[in-house]
Amino acid sequence: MKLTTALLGAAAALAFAPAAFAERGADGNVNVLYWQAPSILNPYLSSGTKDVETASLILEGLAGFDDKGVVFARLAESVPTVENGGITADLTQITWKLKPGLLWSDGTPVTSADAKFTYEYCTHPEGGCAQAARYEGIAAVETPDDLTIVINFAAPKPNPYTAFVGGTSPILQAAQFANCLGAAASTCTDQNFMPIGTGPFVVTEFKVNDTVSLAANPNYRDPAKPAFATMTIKGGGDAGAAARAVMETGEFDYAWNTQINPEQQAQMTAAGKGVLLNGFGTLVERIEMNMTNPSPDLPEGERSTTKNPHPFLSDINVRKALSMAIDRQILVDIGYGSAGRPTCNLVPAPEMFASDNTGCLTQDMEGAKALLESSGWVDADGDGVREKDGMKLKILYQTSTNPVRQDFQAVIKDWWTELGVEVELKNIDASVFFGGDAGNPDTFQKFYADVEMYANNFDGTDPEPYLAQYKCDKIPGPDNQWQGENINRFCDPAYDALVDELSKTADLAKRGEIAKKLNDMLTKDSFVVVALVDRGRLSAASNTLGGVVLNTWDTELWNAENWFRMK
Amino acid sequence: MTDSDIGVAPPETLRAAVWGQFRKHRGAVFGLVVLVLLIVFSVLGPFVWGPEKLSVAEALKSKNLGSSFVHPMGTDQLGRDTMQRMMAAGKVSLAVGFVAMIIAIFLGTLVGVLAGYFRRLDGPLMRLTDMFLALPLIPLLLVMVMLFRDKIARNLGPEMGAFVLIVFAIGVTSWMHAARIVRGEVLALKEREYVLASRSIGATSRRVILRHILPNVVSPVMVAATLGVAEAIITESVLSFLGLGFPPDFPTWGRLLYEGLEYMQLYPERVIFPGLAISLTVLSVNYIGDGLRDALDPRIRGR
Amino acid sequence: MLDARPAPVTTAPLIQVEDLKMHFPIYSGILRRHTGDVKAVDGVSFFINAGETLGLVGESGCGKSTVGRALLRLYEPTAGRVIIDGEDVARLSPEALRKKRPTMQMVFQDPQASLNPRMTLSRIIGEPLDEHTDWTDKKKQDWIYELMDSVGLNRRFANRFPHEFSGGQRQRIGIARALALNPKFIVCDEPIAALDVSIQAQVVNLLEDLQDRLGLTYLFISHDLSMVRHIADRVAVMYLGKIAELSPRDDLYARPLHPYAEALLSAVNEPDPVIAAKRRRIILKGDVPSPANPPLGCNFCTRCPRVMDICRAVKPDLIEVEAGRFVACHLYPTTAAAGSTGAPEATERNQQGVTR
Amino acid sequence: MLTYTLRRLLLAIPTLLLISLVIFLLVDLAPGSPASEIPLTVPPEVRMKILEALGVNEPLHVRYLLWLKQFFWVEPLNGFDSLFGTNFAEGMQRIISYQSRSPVFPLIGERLPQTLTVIGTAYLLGVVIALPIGIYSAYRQYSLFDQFGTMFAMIGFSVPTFFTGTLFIIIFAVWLGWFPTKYDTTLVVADWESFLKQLRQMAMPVMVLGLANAAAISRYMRSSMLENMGQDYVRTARAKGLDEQVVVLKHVLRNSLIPVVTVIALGIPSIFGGAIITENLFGVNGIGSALIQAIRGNDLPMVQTLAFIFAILIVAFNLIADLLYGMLDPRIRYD
Amino acid sequence: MADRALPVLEVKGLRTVFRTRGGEIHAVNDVSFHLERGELLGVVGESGSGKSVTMMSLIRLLPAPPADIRNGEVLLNGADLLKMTPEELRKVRGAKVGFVFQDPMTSLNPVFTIGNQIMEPLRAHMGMTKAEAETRAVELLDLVGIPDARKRLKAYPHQFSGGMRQRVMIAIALACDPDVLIADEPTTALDVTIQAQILELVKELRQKLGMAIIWITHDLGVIAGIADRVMVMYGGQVVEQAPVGELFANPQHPYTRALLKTVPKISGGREARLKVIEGQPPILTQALMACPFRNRCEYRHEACDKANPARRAIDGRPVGRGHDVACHWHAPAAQEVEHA
Repeated sequence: MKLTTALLGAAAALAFAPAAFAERGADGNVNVLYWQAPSILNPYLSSGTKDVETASLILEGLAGFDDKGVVFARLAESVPTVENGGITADLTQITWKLKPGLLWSDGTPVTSADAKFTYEYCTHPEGGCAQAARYEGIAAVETPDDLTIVINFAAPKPNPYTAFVGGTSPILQAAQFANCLGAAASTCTDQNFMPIGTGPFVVTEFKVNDTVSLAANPNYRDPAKPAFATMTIKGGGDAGAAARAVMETGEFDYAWNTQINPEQQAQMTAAGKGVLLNGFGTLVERIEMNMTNPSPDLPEGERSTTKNPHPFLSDINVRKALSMAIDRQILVDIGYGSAGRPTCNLVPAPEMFASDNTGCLTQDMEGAKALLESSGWVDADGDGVREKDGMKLKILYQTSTNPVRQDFQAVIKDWWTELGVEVELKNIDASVFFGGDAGNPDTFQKFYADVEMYANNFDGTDPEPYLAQYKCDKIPGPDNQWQGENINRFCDPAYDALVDELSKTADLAKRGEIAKKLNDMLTKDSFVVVALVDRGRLSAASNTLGGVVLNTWDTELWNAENWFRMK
Repeated sequence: MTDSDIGVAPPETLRAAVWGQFRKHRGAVFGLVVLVLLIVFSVLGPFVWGPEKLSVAEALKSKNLGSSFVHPMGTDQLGRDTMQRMMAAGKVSLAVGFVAMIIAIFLGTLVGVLAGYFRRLDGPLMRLTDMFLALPLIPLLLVMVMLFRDKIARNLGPEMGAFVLIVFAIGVTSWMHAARIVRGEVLALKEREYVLASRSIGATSRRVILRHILPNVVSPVMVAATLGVAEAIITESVLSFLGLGFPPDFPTWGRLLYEGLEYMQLYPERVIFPGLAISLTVLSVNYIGDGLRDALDPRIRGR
Repeated sequence: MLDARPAPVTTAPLIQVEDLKMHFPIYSGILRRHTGDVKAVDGVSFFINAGETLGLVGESGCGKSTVGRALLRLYEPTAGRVIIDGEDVARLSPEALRKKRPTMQMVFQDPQASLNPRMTLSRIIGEPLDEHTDWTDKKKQDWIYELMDSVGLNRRFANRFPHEFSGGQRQRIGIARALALNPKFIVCDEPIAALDVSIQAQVVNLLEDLQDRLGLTYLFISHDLSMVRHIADRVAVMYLGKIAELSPRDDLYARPLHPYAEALLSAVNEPDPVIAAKRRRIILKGDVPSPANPPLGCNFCTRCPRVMDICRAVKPDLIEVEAGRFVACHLYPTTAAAGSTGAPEATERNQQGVTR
Repeated sequence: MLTYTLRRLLLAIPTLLLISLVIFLLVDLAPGSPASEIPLTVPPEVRMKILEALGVNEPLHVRYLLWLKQFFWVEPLNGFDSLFGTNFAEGMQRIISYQSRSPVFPLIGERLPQTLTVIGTAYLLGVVIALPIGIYSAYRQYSLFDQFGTMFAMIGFSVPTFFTGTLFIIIFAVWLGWFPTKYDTTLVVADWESFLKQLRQMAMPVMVLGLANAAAISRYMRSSMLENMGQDYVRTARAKGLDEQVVVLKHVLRNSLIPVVTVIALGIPSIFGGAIITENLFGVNGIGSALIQAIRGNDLPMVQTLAFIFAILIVAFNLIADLLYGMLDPRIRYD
Repeated sequence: MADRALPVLEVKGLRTVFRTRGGEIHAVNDVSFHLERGELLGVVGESGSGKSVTMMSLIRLLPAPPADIRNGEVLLNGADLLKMTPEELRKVRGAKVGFVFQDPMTSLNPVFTIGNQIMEPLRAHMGMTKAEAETRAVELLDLVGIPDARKRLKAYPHQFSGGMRQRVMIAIALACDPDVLIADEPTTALDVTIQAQILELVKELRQKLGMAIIWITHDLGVIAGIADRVMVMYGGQVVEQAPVGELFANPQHPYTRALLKTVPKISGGREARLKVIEGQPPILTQALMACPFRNRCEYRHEACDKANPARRAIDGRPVGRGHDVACHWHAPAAQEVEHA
């Protein structure tokens, strides 16, 4: 597999670069391309990947996730666990110890007060903190001494590695952000653009939505790192152009998220200037089935609400048949190539949470047809569309605008038409589709369609909040301004009960079992979520750039301090 | 001067005269031939040409083919026959181009004539034109689509609805140039003696405009119309790209061009065919416009 | 159908113009204040009897065309009355005016510009019929043919376009259009100015024939004094928005009273080298002043060879100095103004074209 | 002329206010929402909080009036402050971008130079190419050159920049390797070498836009030249025994340029408006790419402000074009 | 006048054709004439008679295509203008031959100052410096009677009245002391009083400068007052040519006679009805094989349809030098209809 070779190559390179030889700043400049350019370098004010990842070069948390999804210590001396006593047995308290002697890039010492400040910063009610979820359930943050941070949870927290862990919740310098609490957050332009951090780089110049110029942090804790004296992160263009700039023209050393079609992947790889790195996380392209009736004939306020069940998608056989008619391998081949793999699961990773369900991977058109026949959906009038009790199988299939998704739509429409289902396609601009504007009929939450396709994943390695999205009380509707996450309006008391159980379970093995069960309830048991493709992350790295390890659990720049120029 | 026979038939009908002159314009005839070919290709083509319908898996086996006897323009990444898609796309693109152009020209002429002819309307209408020029196009289109897409789609069906909406959206956002040109022309025409003559007869403003002003602004309008077709076809592609256009399984030349971009290096024909089609349309419309302008002008026609 | 009509037996003239003013306002400044006027026509009075032709002569820019247009209310007059056949045209409501239009028509100067190049001859002539009648197409077409006959246009031309005709023929089209609604009064606005000499005569003869047959009344506007002499019964000489002299034709040409009329007549070229060599011409110096800023006194005082002091201070009124002869000049003092018997010769000649 | 200018400026105020209102409403009504940038992993409650902090939930008229005040009062004051080191604007809330949480004006100011150099050069290049083509096409009407020029212009009209841009990248960057595909906005032109580098990186965007501009302007130039070529004064000039060059390049050209110059002036706002697709394609951090990024991210204050600045420029250059016409054509006087 | 050595201009057998889509228009048909030094030759004819085209053909001012000078010689001081290279011809235009056009409103370039336009030929032909040219320009404006000349050099054409502009045009034409001045209907667009001013000016200038003038007009009145010799054109050819007095006293061609009769007079008896030349001028789509005037001629007979009459002298002097006419009709009959 390409992934392994890439990883091996990178690991080998790492091995041949003895730390003793390395010298900070010896390798000059490294050019990184984020085609969606960073617009702010404070991850608490923006949850955009581009912003969080760039900021992670400067700001660090106490710990991070490595490329396997395992928590490892950054500013902390070690990762606290129940075993080593860092976490209390009742799961309500976690105690972190800072490494001694840590300095901010301005030379002042890092203390536990900074962490406490960061907590206050993000939980301030007027601040609009984008990462507030990371601090949910925290009752108090205490700082018994300069190096100790104690986090008390209001209730037992089986997964305590949220606050201060990973690129999304780094520690801010209290001194710098002291005046930026709450509503004042957005007046602190200088702070947000040039935060003082502990990471390997510091910002020297920030051009919003365009270029971030960075230099090696003089006070970085490892005196030999980073190898690059400067780093430039450039934005603009699209994924194809970004891949081209690394793979074909060699202008850049690294390009983020170069999602291109398989033909282009092959062509650009052939140019020989770089490699495409891919790694799989939890991002799953799926079709969500609408369990409620989206008919425009219904009065406004009743469309796609639980008042009216869907006329035919509420029949599990229809949903199942639709899933069976899809050949997921073909989808991968036309859309993602090596950056995707067929899946039947909503939670494809990490391994301990991933169900082994592979039942959907082989297309079974005949089986699907038979299933519909047997459940009464037959094409009685010979127009090629099946019906039952006068209800025709006529589907509106919507998704956001994106070439791959449109190809998927075209292909799936073909299959479903063959199955005897009439399909109407619709694509909506992403900013509208994902905009969540309650006044707009075209958002994915409103779901004014029969089925819709998009991709979603979860932050970090723990799927609990992700799976909790399908609880009955998270159904979007007019009452909650369509803000719920239970997009397909699935509602099963047994599922809700199981989610509650998960939130109380600390034992990892047990958690895995419950999560798999929940996953199966949504997919192979009910087919309300029809998973299609486990989408990997595809990024491009120049052949001359060493030390790159693609990480799908944290930021891609997680180990930028280890990057170096291959001679 | 003494001629006794009454009711002599005209030497030739107006239509024949116009056609006679038009035929003399070599460029115009070339343009007409090309345009007719494009229309025939798009409208009649599917009846003549249609490779057998394959299942997805089958089709995928023959994806990204170059030109061949079976697929004269090759196939795309899903194994669909490009020629078939070009035909379907042509129907839509040509219709969008022409109808949107007609709307834009209609609006532009209307505003231009009103502003030029009625002094009192001049200021407000020209400010309106400025405003439309100054409006950010994309949000404007987004708002229009949001407000009307579902309503129109409900009445006309998704495809026709999208067509009406797109054509209307493009028309409404591209009339300003024509309005300015027409206004300038009307300001000059208004001072012509035959307009005065018509007023001295007691003709109403409406009649003066219809009879004397409009026919004489034909040539500048013709030029604006020519460019309008091209612009409409291209704008449509941008709209489709933004997800505001036709349903995704509804190819247009603009969309094919845009989709082909990704594959330009590997399969250049994917951009060449739609690009060529658009350029040929624009070029032919331009020449037809030239010829028509001459043919409609009795002064040139008489020569 | 075009039969002679008995001349109306009325005592009042068909056309009565009283103190007609046509000012075009000038706006200036940031707030577009009304800061002045171009006094194109500044208090003009005259009458025309039924069946008569009044010649209106003057140089370009003197306001003669404006008078013609204001008479037919193609411009909204600033002041004054224009009584045509008993109704004050200057004050008619738009609808009443529209109904009135058939009685008064116009023939324009430039036969090229006054015919829509995209309309056929029969549509051009038929346009007034479309506006004012609800005849059938057949009836209209018959009438159009008859009109064409009467102006000497071959019926075969009915479907041709204006550019296919010569200037004289075009002017015939314009005349046919004016005749379409059986008008009583026609303003001929320089109808022959753009034509060749040989064609001018054709058109003038046509106009005269039509007048004889149909009892038409003409206001014949022209700068060509020799043609006006031929066609007009009485002649008004305009200068800078005012009538300088209004006299019966023969009187005027035999003995012009106003110095301007005199100069104008003397400037006409004599197509006979013998006479031409003998004639003494009065060559006026300079140009006509701007109507936006006319001289304080007599409008002609800047160029008049016989200018007097009073001319620069007081505007002379148009008064009847002999039977039927009206002159606006201080050389012909009225009883009221007779106090100053200023010497007729000018004390100082101010001939500079005023270029304010 | 002065009063005319003042009058037009006065009239522009209500127009601009109306435009500002329409723009504001339009951008606000547009279906996108700033929340679309927030990943789906962020729970709805947090989402709501973020939006609240952005001020999205305030009533429309409050936001409009605030924005007006900020645009016309706070931002100019800030500009004054930064020029003269005063602090009148201290504590006043500026127009803040949703995306970067920083004042909009400095962001625009940061991007203006790139837009002006790249798009400006392209426009200039377009004009420089177009004028000779237009002139010669008209002088030799219906010649081979003229036919070719027509073809060139039509293709220029009909081929979108996203196409030419990509084509150029493949030819000049991938195959030939002459030019970089990405514009380095941090490059400081200090010496000959960096100047050359700047030229190289400008080459492609400038070519793409220059060609598109040249197509349109050459058509205008041609038709204007044709119109003047038949005028009487041209015959006079020839009768004077002037060189054909002088006749065409002095007498005809000067007159033909009058309408063309105003067309060119009317096009100048588009320089400031940037070129959305081209800038984005080549990574030029200009106004155009700012606008598209703001639209994609539903950064309403940024879109509103940019659109309004653009509107001001359009209105201003309308006026400038009119004034220019008056200056170039001695027959026209404004008063 | 014909006694002087060599005519300044001699035109022989000039033919000019316009090529249009509808075929060829034979605008100038075998025209020959000469111009003596210091002479004023009046050229009379209706629009379309070929008079302007003839004069513009002389210095090849017509746009080609569509104009095509087929034949002939144009000898200016013995040198054939039709055989000159464009560069040589350029040195004749404006320098040896000055041109004044009909419409002073459009014949001056609106965007350049009067001074600029006057100085152009001075600098092009006489190699003057700017200062010299300016001095000369002031002289010229003075000469044509424009007051305050130095100041008005900076004025633009639109700031001048029609009469003033025509004076400027004359100044430009006279700038390089041309041997020949061709005036193409220079007073037609002007008012009578202004026309009189210009005619007066030209008379004056002739006395002062003594150049030869060709004066094109359709107004016999103008000719009567100014010309030495008159050439009547019809249908693209010369139909009659005579000294001015002779022509008016003894017109030979039916067209000339008709023309003289149609003009109403300002003095003397007033005709009850104007004399009219019925019909329209011919359209010259083919080379004339018959008399161009025959369709409008009262004296038409068979010969007129068979051949286009050649010019023949009627006073014994060679054609072109005395009184000649192109008509099949015999002179004695002319006496019968001598104009009243």
